[in-house]
Amino acid sequence: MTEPVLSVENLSVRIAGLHILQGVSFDVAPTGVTVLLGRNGVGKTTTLRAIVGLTPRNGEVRGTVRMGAQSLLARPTHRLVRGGLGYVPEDRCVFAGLTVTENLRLAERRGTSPAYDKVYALFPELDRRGRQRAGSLSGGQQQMLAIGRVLLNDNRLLLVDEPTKGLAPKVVTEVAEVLERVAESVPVLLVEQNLAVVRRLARDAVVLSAGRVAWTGNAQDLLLETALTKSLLGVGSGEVHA
Amino acid sequence: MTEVKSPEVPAPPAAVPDELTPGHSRWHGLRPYAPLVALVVAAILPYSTVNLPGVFEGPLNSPGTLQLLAICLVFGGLAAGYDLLFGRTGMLSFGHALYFAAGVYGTDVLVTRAGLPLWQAALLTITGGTILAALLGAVALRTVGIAFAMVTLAFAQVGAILVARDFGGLTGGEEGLPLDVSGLPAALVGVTNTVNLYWLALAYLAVVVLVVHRVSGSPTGRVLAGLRDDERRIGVLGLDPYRFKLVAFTLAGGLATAGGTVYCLIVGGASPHVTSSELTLSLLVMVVLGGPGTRWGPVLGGVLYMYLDHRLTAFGTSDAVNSLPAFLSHPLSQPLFVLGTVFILAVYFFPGGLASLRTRLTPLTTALRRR
Amino acid sequence: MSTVILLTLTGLGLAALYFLVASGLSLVFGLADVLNFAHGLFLGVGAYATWWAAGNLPGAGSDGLGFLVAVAFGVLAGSAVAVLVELVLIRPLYSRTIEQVLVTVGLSLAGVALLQATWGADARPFPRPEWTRDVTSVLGAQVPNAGLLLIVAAAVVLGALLAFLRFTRYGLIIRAGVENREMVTALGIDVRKAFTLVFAIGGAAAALAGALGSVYFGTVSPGQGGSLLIFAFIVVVIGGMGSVVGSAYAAVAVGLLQQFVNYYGTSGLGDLCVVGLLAVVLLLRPQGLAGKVAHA
Amino acid sequence: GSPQDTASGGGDAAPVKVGLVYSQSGPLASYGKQYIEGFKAGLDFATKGTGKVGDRKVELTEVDDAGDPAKAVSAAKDLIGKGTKIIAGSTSSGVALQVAPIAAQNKVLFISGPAATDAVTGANKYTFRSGRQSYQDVVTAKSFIGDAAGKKVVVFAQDGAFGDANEAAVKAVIGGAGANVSGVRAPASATEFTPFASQIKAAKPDLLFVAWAGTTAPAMWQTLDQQGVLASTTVVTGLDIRASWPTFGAAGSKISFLSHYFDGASDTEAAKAAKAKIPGGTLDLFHPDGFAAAQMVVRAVQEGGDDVEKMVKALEGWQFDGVKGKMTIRAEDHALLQPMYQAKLSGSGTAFTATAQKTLTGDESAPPVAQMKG
Amino acid sequence: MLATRGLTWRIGEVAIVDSVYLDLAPGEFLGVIGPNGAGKTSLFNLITGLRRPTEGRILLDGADVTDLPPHRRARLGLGRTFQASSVFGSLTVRENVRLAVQAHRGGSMKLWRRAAADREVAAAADAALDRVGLAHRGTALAGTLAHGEKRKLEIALLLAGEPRVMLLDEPMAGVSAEDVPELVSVIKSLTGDSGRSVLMVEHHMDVILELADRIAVMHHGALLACDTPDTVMANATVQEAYLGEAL
Ligand SMILES: Nc1ncnc2c1ncn2[C@@H]1O[C@H](COP(=O)(O)OP(=O)(O)OP(=O)(O)O)[C@@H](O)[C@H]1O
Ligand SMILES: Nc1ncnc2c1ncn2[C@@H]1O[C@H](COP(=O)(O)OP(=O)(O)OP(=O)(O)O)[C@@H](O)[C@H]1O
Ligand SMILES: [Mg+2]
Ligand SMILES: [Mg+2]
Repeated sequence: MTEPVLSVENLSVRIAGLHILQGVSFDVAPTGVTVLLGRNGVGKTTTLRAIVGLTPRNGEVRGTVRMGAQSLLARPTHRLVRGGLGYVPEDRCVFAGLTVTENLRLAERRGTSPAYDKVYALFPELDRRGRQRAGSLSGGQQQMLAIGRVLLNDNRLLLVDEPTKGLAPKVVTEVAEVLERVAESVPVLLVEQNLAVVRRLARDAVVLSAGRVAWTGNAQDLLLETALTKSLLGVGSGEVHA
Repeated sequence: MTEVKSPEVPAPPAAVPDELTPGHSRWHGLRPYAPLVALVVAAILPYSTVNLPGVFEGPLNSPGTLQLLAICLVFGGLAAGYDLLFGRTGMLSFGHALYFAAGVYGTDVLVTRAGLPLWQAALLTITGGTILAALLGAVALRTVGIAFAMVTLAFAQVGAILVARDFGGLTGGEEGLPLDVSGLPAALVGVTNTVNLYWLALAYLAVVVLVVHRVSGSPTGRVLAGLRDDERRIGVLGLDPYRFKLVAFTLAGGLATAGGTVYCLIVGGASPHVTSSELTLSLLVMVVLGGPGTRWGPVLGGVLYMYLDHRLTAFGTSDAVNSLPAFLSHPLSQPLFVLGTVFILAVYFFPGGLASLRTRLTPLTTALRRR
Repeated sequence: MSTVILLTLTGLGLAALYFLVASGLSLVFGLADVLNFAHGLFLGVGAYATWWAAGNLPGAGSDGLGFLVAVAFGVLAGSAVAVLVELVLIRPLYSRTIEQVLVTVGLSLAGVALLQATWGADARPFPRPEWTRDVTSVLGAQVPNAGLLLIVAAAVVLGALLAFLRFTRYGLIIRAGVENREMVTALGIDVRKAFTLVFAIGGAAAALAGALGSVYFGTVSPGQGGSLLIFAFIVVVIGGMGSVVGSAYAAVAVGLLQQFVNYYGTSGLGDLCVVGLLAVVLLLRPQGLAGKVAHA
Repeated sequence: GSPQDTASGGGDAAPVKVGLVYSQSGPLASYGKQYIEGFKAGLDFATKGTGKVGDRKVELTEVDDAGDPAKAVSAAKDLIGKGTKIIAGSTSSGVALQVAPIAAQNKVLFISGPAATDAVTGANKYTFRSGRQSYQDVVTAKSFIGDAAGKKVVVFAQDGAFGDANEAAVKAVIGGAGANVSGVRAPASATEFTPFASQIKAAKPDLLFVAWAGTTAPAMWQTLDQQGVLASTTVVTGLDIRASWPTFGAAGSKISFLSHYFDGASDTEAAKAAKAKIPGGTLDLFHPDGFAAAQMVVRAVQEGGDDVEKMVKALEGWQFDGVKGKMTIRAEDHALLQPMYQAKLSGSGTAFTATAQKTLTGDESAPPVAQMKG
Repeated sequence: MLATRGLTWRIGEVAIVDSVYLDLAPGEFLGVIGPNGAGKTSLFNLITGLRRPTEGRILLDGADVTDLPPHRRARLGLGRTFQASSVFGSLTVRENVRLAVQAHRGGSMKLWRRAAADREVAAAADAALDRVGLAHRGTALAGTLAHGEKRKLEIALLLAGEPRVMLLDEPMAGVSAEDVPELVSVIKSLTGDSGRSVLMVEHHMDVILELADRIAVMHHGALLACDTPDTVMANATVQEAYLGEAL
């Protein structure tokens, strides 16, 4: 097996005295989508945020996270991102007071040429609504903006937190397609509840349970095994969203 | 509809609800009585001749010390009342000084200029102050966030201008208005009776703390806490945010007016200091210093602030400071320099206020106990 | 007629002074979301540094080029103090708005007291070019040159700030950072630098206001900043927080209103009118004249 | 013990406790500094360098009120509680007005300092003053116009009690002598004075009396000068402390000053002694007030011992030689009759000198007798 | 029960909600679907009074409520959840629900009574928490809940108010697959025979199909269709505009 693009070892996070992650270890393969699964509140978002260095002030992070030879923890977020770590947060976090175009302009990184064509081709809506304040976009439109924002730049790894949440089925399909295409060139660590999307995209899967890794392996295998999905995710593989 | 919150004034850090603070089981049975014990101790304090050199100028029962304590207690109460707005409901008013000033000047003018007996003057003033708060609140609450803060500031500024203008020689302008004590009960006049003023101040503080505690533990208090977090949601739950905010505003205004009345008696007059916007800012400082939304934090903050405010003048002129080299002694002899520096340090070293000190010290004490 | 011209021009001079004070305040308030009560301190630092430089700095003086050098030194000093304050005191407290307010309140107390401890409470004569004491006759009205100087300076500052916000990326970063600092870093931007820059600019604007205000008053004293600050706050709020253009409009409205009411009405009415204007504007348009409609 | 228990001093050789409550910090700190320097010099003078009255040492307790009446009241209560029978100080009028009733309630002697408000005069039996009052300023101002009858006088003053008092005094003194007095008022917070200067100019007064205190004064003078007010009429105002002189700038030489005191205004024994004793050797506006206060304290203790009633008796009607010359404590209302001066300012840059044009005696500048209130 | 008559909301020239006529019968479950930005949330905001319509009327039990503020409508039995959870972050989960119960029981000022002493409120609140499966989280601060838990709390808040008309804005968004069936059954139990009406926006089609009696389809602010699930699913326009190719 090739070198992982990201390796997380023994990651522990405590926030306000609560042990939220307790020694999580997993690797992200250099190609394709690695999906992070688990029930509500197991710590998926916490994991992603710890990787990009956004643990809240009262939190405490232990363990190691490496991208290649580079250790990520303790480096400021903006450095990590400039170094090619793209992050799409769970609740979109578009800048409500800025227009769509301004949101995109903000994401440009110095020294690179932003791929506006690519983004506008994926989400024509963003082009059309360039002058609308992002805060007045619908939920789905905001999600497009949040994804479009990271795709302006070349990344070495994308962290994407529940991108299809609150999206219409048609857009879910579109987003899945976008991610699929993106994953051809950049590895993606994806948190996703929609198992249909997982089935379509994921190569590897990491399942968290109560702050620990409960299972790692091939995602398709996981979805095939009804017993496994039942015990890990609480659903039979047949019950995934249509 | 967007789901983005406007950049309003952020809610102050919330109090940790009682049920969340663990590890006080031994004290649990006694805790409800702690306030009572504190009250009794404070009430019998004037019988003590203990000398705390450096802390107070004279023994605890000396008039100077009692006067200082009385002022501190009034401000403790004032801060607790302000916390009803700021810490419990999340309303940032920059005009709270107005209602305090209304109490001070109202009482003074009614007693000195109109010659009313004290109880009538006090009753009229407190009623008037409460009505004033209700009226101005009704207007100001049409805005939210910073706009609300600024409208209240504007109203308070009008009060300050009116006092300074000295219409009809009523307020004495910048010179202030000494209280005419001839009609006052003898027990409230004269240095030897300072202890009665102390008890009055203590009673005021006790009333405010009781009211704030009861109100914030009441069903209405629950709504106020909800307003602090999400006003829109309160509306959708079927409660009128405006009404509840107005009640809190009026109540806090009334409490402040009552504080003004007590303060007027203690200080024996009114001066335009009490109308300044700095006073509101200091109230904010007191509350945050103590810990917003906690029962004792604002009280502690108010008491400590006023204590420092009064005592630092003595500190600045003390020999210890004067013997320092000039680059130190000059700033240190400016009380405001020391006070300002103390705030800044307090913000850094007691985030969450003095009230959070106990929780912050818990690891330390448990570690010590284990040894 | 000449009275009207005189009142208008001196009113504009007053407005210019308010705007100079308010612009920095508005910038810091609107962009960095810090209600900066220490702005008066920056003002004082600018004024005293200019005063000091005119007497002590080689090349600086109270006239001509020397005066420009002195003012430049004052502006630099104000900016430096503002940066220092941001780095040491404000930065650790971002996203804790109330604590920031408190720190600036503490700072304003301590800072002004420090100025007083160093230079005394009394007003000192301020070094200034002779021509700023004179008047220019405009259609029969004797308009003080210092007021005209303020008007010109305010116009220049307004232009410079607008250019900064419109043509640099910083404006964008700052506005986004106010909403969600975390997310700006997550886009690979060091948002802290941008905020420090805002403070530097705000401090420079304040220091300029302090220096030119002292030219106007003829003296410098520790408490000077504080008395202007309350009107500057009113201007900022009427104009809409963070809107530099709004502040300019509001400053003109406040300055002229005050001047005319003080002449034609009774004393003190000018201040009451200004406060009334604030209340009316806020009740009708809580976001201020030029503010964007608050959302949700 | 009971809550009313307080220690009280006794015994003959016990020191005399004197409390000095004045501004050591805050906006009036400079006035306070002059006051205390004057007081110490005066004490030295009145006790012939011993610091003792008889065999009793004078023990000073200095407290800073920062200009806040509430702090002053606390300080006074503290001092009284510790057995102090004499309190002096009060740099600001607000402090004087609020401490005076405390003195009366507790029957201690209070000698108000630089506070100029007329209301302290006749405030009560226990309250005296060691400085001048607004009324005396106005009487001095009147001496500038000679025959007042038919003249037009404008008073330009700040809103508030200080302005009210000055305007009322001008109406009584100059208006009483037949002049037509009107007022122009401005908020104390004003920063732009053109409207007021225009109003004054439009009124075309024969005499303009300006009562303005505070940091905006220089801007005010400059505006009056720029709008041609100073050139077109006689302008009278009180001369403030030395440090403020340069801030008048060019306007300084165009103004007729009435003065409470400045260095060189008098050449009395006391003035020489004061000059020798104070740091810097240059007398200023409020040194005489402190000096006189010390003289009054020594007199009170000499005659009254620890009995405040006797002290009051000893001070009422007392005449003494102060820094300014002959001073008289008027028995009826405790006004302090004292010489006042007309002065001219000359010089430029930072070097200004004041010269006395005329001296009014204490009787010439005497305010009308006030009703004793308490 | 609930009806809108030509409800329109314009911002500038753009109609965000465009002349919507909707009728909700007592006990009916109406699903609302539509592409992102179709105006579903906006419609909810108009109905609950958070926004003022530019045209049109809203009727509740036949009475015109168009000009009533949100809290008056809530008192008439209109309850809603929010698309982005809006719970009282600084209160505990239990206090959140108690507040909602209390609001429902009559919002008169009670300044002196102890809130915690009201057993009925406490019991009702605990029941609501139990129902959504959050009982064990009662003492946690609502602000620290994970996303899915907040969604459940939203529903508990709604339940506590015992509304007769419920507006659910994407209740399943962010809820883990495991909990979906449970939440669905909670929602199902809300309606049943109680005569309550529900208007629910949801993108999970299987959920909509399971629960809804009728489905309304919104597109560009207008009501494209409003019919039985089968008919709507068969509608070609709906297929094209909303569902796209199934995954
Ligand atoms: N700031 C915080 N303070 C306290 N607890 C927190 C905080 N942030 C998260 N938690 C807790 O950490 C746990 C994990 O949260 P996290 O958001 O990582 O879950 P998740 O797996 O992303 O869930 P979901 O699928 O609902 O998004 C939750 O129990 C949550 O309550
Ligand atoms: N205040 C506003 N100003 C301008 N446009 C707005 C405003 N509020 C909503 N919109 C626009 O109205 C449209 C409808 O928004 P709404 O939030 O109602 O959509 P939705 O159907 O709920 O979508 P989603 O399923 O993505 O949540 C969107 O295009 C949105 O951009
Ligand atoms: Mg998550
Ligand atoms: Mg929506």
